[in-house]
Amino acid sequence: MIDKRVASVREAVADIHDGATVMIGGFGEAGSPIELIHALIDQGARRLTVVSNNTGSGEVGLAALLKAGRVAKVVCSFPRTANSTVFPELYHRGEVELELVPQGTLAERIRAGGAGIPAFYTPTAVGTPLADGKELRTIGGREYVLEYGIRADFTLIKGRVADTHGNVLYHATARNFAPPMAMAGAVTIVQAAEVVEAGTLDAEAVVTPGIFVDRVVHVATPAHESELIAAGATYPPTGAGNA
Amino acid sequence: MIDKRVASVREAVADIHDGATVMIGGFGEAGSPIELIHALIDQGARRLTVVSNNTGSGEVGLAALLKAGRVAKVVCSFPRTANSTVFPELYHRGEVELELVPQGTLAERIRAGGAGIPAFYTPTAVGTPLADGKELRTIGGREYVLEYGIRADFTLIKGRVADTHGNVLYHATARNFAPPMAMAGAVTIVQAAEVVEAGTLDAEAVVTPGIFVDRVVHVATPAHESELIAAGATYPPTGAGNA
Amino acid sequence: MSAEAPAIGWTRDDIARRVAQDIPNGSYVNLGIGIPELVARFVPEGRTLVYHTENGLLGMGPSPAKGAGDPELINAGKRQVTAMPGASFFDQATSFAMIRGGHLDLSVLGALQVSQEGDLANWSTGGSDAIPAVGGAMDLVAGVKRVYVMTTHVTKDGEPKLVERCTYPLTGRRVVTRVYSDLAVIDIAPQGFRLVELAPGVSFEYAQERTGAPLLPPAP
Amino acid sequence: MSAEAPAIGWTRDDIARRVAQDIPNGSYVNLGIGIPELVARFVPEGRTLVYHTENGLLGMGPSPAKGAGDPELINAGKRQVTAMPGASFFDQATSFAMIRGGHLDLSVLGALQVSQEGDLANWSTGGSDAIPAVGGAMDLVAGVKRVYVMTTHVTKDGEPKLVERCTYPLTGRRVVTRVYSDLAVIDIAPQGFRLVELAPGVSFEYAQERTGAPLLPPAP
Repeated sequence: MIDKRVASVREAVADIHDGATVMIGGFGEAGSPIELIHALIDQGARRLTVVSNNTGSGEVGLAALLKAGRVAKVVCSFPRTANSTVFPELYHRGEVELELVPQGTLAERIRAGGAGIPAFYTPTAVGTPLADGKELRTIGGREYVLEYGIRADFTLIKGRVADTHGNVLYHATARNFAPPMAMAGAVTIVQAAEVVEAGTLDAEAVVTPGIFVDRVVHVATPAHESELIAAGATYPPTGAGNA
Repeated sequence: MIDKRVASVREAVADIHDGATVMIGGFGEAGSPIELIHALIDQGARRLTVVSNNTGSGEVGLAALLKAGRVAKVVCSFPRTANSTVFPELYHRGEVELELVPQGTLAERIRAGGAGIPAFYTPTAVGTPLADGKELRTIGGREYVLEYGIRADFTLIKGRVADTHGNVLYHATARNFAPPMAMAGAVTIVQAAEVVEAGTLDAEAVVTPGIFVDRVVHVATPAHESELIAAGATYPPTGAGNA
Repeated sequence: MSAEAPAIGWTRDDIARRVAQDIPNGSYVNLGIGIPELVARFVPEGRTLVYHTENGLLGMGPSPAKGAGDPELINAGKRQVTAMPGASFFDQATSFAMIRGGHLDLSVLGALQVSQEGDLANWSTGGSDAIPAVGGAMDLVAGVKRVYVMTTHVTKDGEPKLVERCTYPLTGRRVVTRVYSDLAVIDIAPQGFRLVELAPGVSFEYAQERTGAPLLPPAP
Repeated sequence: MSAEAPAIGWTRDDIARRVAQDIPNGSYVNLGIGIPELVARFVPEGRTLVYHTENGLLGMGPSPAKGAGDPELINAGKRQVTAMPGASFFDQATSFAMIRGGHLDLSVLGALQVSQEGDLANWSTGGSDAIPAVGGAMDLVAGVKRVYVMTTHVTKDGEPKLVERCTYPLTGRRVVTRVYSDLAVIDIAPQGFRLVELAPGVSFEYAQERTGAPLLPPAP
């Protein structure tokens, strides 16, 4: 009997330690596991290194984690977005470190980490400041830069459906970084709007096989970042913060 | 209007040139595109380099292509199988070159070729004869070997269903090498038991996106290697060969 | 002179229309965020292009009808889009395998500067105040078969954007195939900027004056 | 003495049963072609293991009923199998990402030789006549968290298979975790072969005589 379900987002993130590297799925708001991120804020882990494509919007989700001062370093490709104010302020005050990585190199480094490939060569960023100080190599007459795989202590992602074995399906462009991040996390935690018994999903259509997933938590109606922001929400809620 | 269908396997392989590198899907008989291979035998291209996990069984499919003397070199992980006599004979007579590659390294090299990654490091085969003469590098205290991506002039694979845009679904363990090979072929040719209009397949369930596929040919009832062998078949048929 | 409505030469829509003419039926195309997205509006009748958006969709369609949007069906500019018949969703590693592996036929991008050797600068002005952000731009220029740049010929301050050598941080080296500006269509040839076509009312001299490197006459 | 039915010690089934006892519930396991496949028959009641077959299936089930087989639903040994509830199919790059990336808990493999440092030789006798063939063996030993070897303690000719140093070509260096033979269970410890358990009727001296390197007594 295999059952990777945990009862709550709180329980799902309980053991994330100070100083952990945490991969967080999402491209913009699509695929952002907001409820897991909010649980991580409540949990209190500090000095995190966050690997995520963006840095969140408004003061919910990823931006709220940054705002709460829990993140020491961000590894991402695009730390600016509409409604993005938290990261720029922290960055300008020197309170968060940034490792800027081209989006495709970021995806490939994560996939490499998950696939046991410690390093690879890529043409991306050759001749640009993002290859400064990196090892170059000419292969077949073209120049490439050496990039290293990335792994994480924990990965937080959002699925549409997951089963008790940890198999996951996604929704539209919310898939984005979740499959490679699921591979690269020592502990991969999935929040899914629907959780079903093993055997329910079509084995041909599974996107993330269960071997890459450690915990599944049911979040029936996940919030959308843009809707929270439009409603003026923050996390923690201002009322709660003042209480 | 995009329509990647071609009328016949003969037309699909017509431009494969002498000396071409051809990737051929399949693990054992599962996923072997027998009808495309037989069309390639009829077409006559010579001095081929074939990248495929095995070397075929009996005297049909991949083994028949070898038997016909069309293959100068094989890149594969396991050139022996039950009922495999053609390759061993050619190999012992020195009539075919063999590049033996661990199966996972072969898969990753093909995937790298398709993904624009010219080379990568892997722990597989370090300390074994298959790493002899290859570049080693210590990363994070562990030793790795440098392996290069592989691309092909043509890729021949078998799908269960393909649409007119070249999107492909597979059947069970017939999937094996087809998705990475589809990425690594300059021209990728799919034989599919069912061919449908674009828009018929679920965009979430597509395994090989159409961008990786150039030609789709309908082979309604593909033969299974084991059944051909059990029936005593050869290709070309013995009768035809004597006619 | 406003970049939005140049005194003479092509409008943005004109440029987009001109780019669209050069894209063959069946091409796999990635349109950069912003102005390059206009190209999709001007594809000639009878041609079907397949749009790739690097956040994980091939076969991207136009914006949804009002109220029919899905906050998790978006493009690389984080705007809501739709999926066309024949579309597929995939993860970021696969999406950038398409880009890096040379599977896309064309990318149309904006520019801060383009050099006569085809270097492109379009992600950063190098200012120490700005938050650096690169997204998929470096991957696109390194991997896609042809890179078209859509840009005003000069900056708002009248400075040439086509230059001998880029002064802004590069996005990629020797990556641009062709530039479509409000004044001209210009190829990056082995010898430098080679004129392909002038906008109506624009003379060779007028374009040359506004170009920061020699403009070569059209190939015979 | 026949390898199939040793005079004393464990039978193949006994060894497989002994291996199965050591595999925790929920483990992701790859069983090598041949003898290691026996392990699946002896998994203790109440434990569920998930079997990976490197040709592209997680959640492999037993052979199909007669006549219900599918020539394209096979395992790495190219025999027909089934898929269990919770199974998934995937391509070879993904399958070996599972292996190389350390996602599998255990691989059980056969051996020609195992050295006291945990080197494994199991793919080639190095004969110049043989067609070399490696399959996924080198990937498995390089990537899977624990590698158990199931083997007769000696060859058909009575030569030790547990040796100081392998003379056959290696599959991997320092990769074996534990050896299950017909005579004993032996860990690869930092100091060498460390006895864990002897088969019934087998003495320490009997096992040592048939081992090509010092056998260390069980850890206290």
